[in-house]
Amino acid sequence: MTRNFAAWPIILLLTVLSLPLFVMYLFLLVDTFSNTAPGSLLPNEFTLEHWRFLIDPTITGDVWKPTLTTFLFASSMMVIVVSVSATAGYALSRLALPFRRFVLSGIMVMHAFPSVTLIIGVFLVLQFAGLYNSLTGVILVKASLMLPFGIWIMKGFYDAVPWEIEMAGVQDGASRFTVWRRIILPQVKPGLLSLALFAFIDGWSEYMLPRILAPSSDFEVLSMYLNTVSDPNSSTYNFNIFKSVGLFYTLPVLALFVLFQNRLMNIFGGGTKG
Amino acid sequence: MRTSSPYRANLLGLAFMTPAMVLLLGFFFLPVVLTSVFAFTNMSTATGISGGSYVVTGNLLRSLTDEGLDAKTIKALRQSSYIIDQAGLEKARTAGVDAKFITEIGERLKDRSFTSSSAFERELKTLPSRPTRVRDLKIAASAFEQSVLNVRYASRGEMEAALSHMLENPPQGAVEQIATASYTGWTWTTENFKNLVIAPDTWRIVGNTVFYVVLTLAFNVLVGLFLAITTFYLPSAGSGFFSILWLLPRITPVVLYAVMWKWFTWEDGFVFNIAQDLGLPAFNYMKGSVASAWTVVILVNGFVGASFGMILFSGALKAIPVQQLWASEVDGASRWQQIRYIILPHMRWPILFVTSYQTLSLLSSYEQIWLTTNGGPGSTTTVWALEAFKTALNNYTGNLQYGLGAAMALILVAVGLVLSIVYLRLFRFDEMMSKPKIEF
Amino acid sequence: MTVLPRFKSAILATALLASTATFAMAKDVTISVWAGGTGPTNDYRIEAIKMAADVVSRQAKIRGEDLTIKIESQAWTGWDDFKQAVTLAAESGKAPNIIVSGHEDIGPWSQSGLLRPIEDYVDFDAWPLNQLYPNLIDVSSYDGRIWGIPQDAEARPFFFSKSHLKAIGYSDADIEALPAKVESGEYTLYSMLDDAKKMQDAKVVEPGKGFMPRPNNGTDYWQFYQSFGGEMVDAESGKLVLDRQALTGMYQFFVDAVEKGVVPATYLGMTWDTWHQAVAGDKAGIWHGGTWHKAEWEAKWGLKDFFGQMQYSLIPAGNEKGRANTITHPLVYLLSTGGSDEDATLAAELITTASEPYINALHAVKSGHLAIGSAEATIPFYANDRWTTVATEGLLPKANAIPNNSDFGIVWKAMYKGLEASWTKTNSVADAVKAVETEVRNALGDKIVIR
Amino acid sequence: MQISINNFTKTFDGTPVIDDMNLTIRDGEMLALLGPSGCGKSTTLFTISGIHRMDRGQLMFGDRDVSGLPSQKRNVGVVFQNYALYPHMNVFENIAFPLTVRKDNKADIDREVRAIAALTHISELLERRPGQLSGGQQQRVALARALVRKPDVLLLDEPLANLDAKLRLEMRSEIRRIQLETGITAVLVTHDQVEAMSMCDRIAIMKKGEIVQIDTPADMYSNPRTSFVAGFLGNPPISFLSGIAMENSFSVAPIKLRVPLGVHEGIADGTQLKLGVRPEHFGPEGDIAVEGKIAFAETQGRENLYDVALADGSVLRSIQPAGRNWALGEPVRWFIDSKSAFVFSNDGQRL
Repeated sequence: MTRNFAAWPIILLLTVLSLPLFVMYLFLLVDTFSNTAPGSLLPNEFTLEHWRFLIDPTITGDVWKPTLTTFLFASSMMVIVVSVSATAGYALSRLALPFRRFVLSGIMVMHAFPSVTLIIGVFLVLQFAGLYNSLTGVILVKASLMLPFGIWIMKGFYDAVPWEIEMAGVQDGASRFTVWRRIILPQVKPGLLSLALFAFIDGWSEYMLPRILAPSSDFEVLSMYLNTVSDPNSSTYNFNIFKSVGLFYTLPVLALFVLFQNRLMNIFGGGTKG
Repeated sequence: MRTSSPYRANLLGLAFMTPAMVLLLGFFFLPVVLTSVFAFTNMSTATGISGGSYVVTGNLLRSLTDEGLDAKTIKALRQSSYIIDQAGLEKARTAGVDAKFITEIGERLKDRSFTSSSAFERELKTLPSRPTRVRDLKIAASAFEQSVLNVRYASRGEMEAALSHMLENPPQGAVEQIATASYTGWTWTTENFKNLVIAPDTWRIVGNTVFYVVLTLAFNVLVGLFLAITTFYLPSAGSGFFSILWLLPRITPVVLYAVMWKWFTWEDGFVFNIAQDLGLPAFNYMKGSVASAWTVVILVNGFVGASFGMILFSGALKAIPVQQLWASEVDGASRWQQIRYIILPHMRWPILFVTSYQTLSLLSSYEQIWLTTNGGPGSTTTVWALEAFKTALNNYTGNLQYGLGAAMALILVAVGLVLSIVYLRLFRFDEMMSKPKIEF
Repeated sequence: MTVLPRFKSAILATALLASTATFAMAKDVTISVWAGGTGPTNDYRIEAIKMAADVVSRQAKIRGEDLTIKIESQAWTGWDDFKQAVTLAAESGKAPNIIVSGHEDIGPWSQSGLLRPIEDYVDFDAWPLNQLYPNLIDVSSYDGRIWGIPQDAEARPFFFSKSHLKAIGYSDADIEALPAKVESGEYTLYSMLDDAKKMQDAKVVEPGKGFMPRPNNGTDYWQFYQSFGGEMVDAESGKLVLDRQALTGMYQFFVDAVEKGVVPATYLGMTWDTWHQAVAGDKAGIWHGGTWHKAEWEAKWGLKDFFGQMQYSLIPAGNEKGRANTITHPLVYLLSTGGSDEDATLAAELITTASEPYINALHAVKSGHLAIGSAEATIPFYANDRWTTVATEGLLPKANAIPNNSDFGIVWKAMYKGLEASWTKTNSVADAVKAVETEVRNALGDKIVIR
Repeated sequence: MQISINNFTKTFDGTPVIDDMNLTIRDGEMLALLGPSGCGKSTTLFTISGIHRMDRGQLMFGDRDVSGLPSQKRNVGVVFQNYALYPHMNVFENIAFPLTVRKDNKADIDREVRAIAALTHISELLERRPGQLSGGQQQRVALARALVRKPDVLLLDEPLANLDAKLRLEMRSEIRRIQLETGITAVLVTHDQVEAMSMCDRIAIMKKGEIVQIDTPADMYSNPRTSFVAGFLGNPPISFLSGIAMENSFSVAPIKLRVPLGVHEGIADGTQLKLGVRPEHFGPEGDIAVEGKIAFAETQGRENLYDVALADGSVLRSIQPAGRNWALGEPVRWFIDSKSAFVFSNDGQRL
């Protein structure tokens, strides 16, 4: 479909607009494997030295413990978000509930809420629950903050499943739970997968919450680790190492992203109507 | 013949909602309630969050003098003495002081009094069975102290009792006055909002916020639209490349993303070097001038947000019946005409949705600004959410003003709430709410 | 409102119970130390406590007790994160036993019940605390009680590039005489601006690098307030003071500096490394920093010959009302209310031991800080260091500190906001001063004297 | 099993859909609920199945009151309009599903499924997924799934609506065959009178939430109780003339048409009436002459279809065997078979 118009001006404009991103990500990659003379733009030697931090904890400190913590954080949060959204989204989409309208509009409002500004309140709740400065606490908070989004997305996917399938299940004598578990859940698998990916990526990248709610070095996640490495006041400060750590940090997310690009693009597949 | 209501709470539904409700109530609703409560307090680092205690300090006595409390009472409160009496010995015993030591104190120092702790402690050190640890000595000494000064009482009652004990015939209301003044915790106030209205800063930050939201939003929507449309027309290899590239900022951890921008715009950064080679003004663009700082802030956030628009718009584009596009091409429409008359009309709702959704998230976003310009240079790029965060939780001087910060957050909550309700109306929320069809 | 204290006490009780339980089980004690503003050059803030733990457990062993002390430490490079972490941790009863922070935190933290007065745990009449400089003890005191043990001290001097001074006509003798001229008030901040301008005109420094003040918020800016005659506390009433005239003079000074072109309007917010690079690399004309910066410059920024490259002095007076001055901003070891009394006692013992001159000198020399006590100043390791010695003798005695007052943070925040606003020209000087006045008056009422 | 619905009332969001309905479905019979969309036929079906709750009324399966029971406890088989097969299960699993949730043992399930598959002629499709089946095959699978647990009643919701014309014919007889073979009580919801007439023992015609008439297809056709029923049954449909009663005749004055009312004597002169004439009762033979012009002619092969426009503009429809073909615009003088014509009062009641 490119008959009535020449494509090149668009491509040119698109390229110009994308240039900053392209340059930033290209150099993120290039710099981790090379050295560049000061003041010059182009690298002049290939090296793996910036990746030595992976095996040598004296360079930037042990990177594997934060990696493990981050993984733990992101995956537990993902499990909570997906399972809670899968049930609540179904209830809101299909089951009779008191105040259903109110709850749904409430979730819609929270969905776009300045949640992080409520952090003092969140802190107090955690403190009451005895979960301040614990990984569990941050996981719960992060998962909760993501729930409105998750529930909303899942509700959209459930809404798209024909009622008749559900009715058929009920007619076949299955309880609502069995219907959900054996008939409806398989229909919204794409939604579950996209949400899981989104949640994982979001958890993997989270910075603020662990920093404020679990500042102890025991729970250091990669974002905090990276921030320490990137502190220009630290004596180990080296931009290329920082970029290597940054790339290392982003790799799992990039991999997921490349593998499941279409899924991510379809996160709104259940339809955010309007 | 039976009558029944068609809609009944479904037990499974309740069970399915419970985890979500618990989490949302706990980490959304409760924080909002707490924030609203805090907004009406003078809570800060100094007052603590969990409540205070009652303590009479030197500074307090000075300000009480200013308030006109009589000199005699002040003097009585200021005095601190150590009297070795039976009550003191008892107290020392319950405090766990070594029995032998107590006996020695009782024998050698009974009925003596000291006016300063150091004098008393020096005396204690001369006793043969004095404890080796300083702390034990101090504990022993404190048992004989006759003073309310610098003693923390957990409740008002205890403080008043202690005051009444210390003061002989205090003037009318003095005990209450002192007790009230001695409270270290937070108190209720509406000053936060008043101060926000008075402060000239407030309005500058409001201006910054509006500026930031409007421009970033415009960038998000326009670029998102542009990307969606161009990638729609490009061959799939090209469109795939560009959509991945533009999605990267969204999935890149914010810490890394911020520093990549630093590398790009910083002194000796990428743009800096190029500008220098070209003879253009080269400086730290992120912080070097107000205009360039704003540009960076808007680009940093805009590049993240554009992909959101792109995803939604692309989806909407794919939903346009292809026949319409073919038909228009057969009719000889140019690409621009096709966009203008066929594509854009289909984009009305997605654009409105992205606009409203992004307005809310931009209003409350500050992470990127915080990690890049940090509101600078000066406070020229400080937005409301960032200022609230800094006031409440993150400032150099360490005096975190939770109350004021909460008031600022509450205002943001209120604005968000109003906007959300407007949007819910706009998107005819009712239509999205079909009733459950299975009524059992 | 009634629920909160109950919760707090419940948490405290649990914390207490938990900590006594560990104490009773074995003589294995864990003492936690959190330090702010602590990078690689000043790691002895925490190391000293570890050394003290070693000493104390050896002492215990000799006494026949089996005591193992485990030190759990966490260091923050910045201050805002650190203070946030400490306050929040304290609120939830998880404060570390020992906190290393700026002395100005004593005010708010003692009021909120976050701190134990250290005077209840240590003996100031005994070694090594009896040799601490009395003015540092004063700095660690608030409201008549001593809350902390000074950990280090410093001064924040002005620095001049000797080569650039020469380029605009200074002789070696002139340079040698400069500190005295500053101290006497003959050489003012405005003379300094003129010199910076001359350096730029002479093309020995780039435009905008003639004068390079601290790139972000810090105690340093109160020095300029003092240069224009400002006082932070009313000596008589003990109340905070905001001196409008001094504030105006100070704001105006930076606006003038911008107008002269020796410092950019958007200067504030620059990163430290850019600053270090410029001043250590002799790219800047005149700047002010801290005594400890010398160590960093040598360790990280390639400074070879400090005394050959730089001249230092007090902060010059701004006008005839003001005086040449410098501010010391000691960090202090503080005891938190977290943990059991037993733990606090041990923590206090560790702090005391860490204040031993030999141990503290390690920190002082490594990080370029100044001694905290008279005995420490005589230790050869310290005394042989030329810089620490001259700074201790020439600068420290003239140094004063910012007040320990729970409300000082509010004034400080307002002062810096006003400075930013006038410096970047978002506000006129008069408006900025007015805004500061409004803000502190609203927040503090009659707890502050506005002159 | 006999199903009876007593005094059933249903309201959706304040809009009454069914008002005080009574209906009995005899054991083993196949009953059609026929009516235009929105008449409440699907609501009735879903109420029997246990998807909808009755606002008021009683539903009896035999002697059992099931009004308050959910679907799971009613033992009802339903075939949905879009078949509602489970897309992630193959045909076998789909059919077996009702039995697996009942936790039957594996061997039984296998036997039952294969038996029902044989009955519905889909034995060779068991391994396929629904997506790989044609519409007719999906229909059979849906039937098999509905029947496999031997329900008390089989409900069919527009089962043929999504099929093309040829398949529709085939499935019509197939469904009927299977229903007769199993002897199950069945309810068919449809808006297509042909389906209803061809498949069912009895038809209940519904309009605006009420059952207008319930009868066998033949009786219903030859003896409609209202003009609505008369209009709903028959293809091509019946045509109506408006007129008044005049001297025991139905009279349309402008065209001087008079049709004797016969048994319905004694209607006051001037009463507004409607005359319903089925196409097969209007043509070259009959007893009451009418003049008009051919306004529309359609050849259907064996028969031809004509619209005859009368002088006053009203139209009568006629169906004639092919042979003598009338041309468009040709003037004709045809006759109404007055004994087969239906006379309705103006509000539609048959007189």
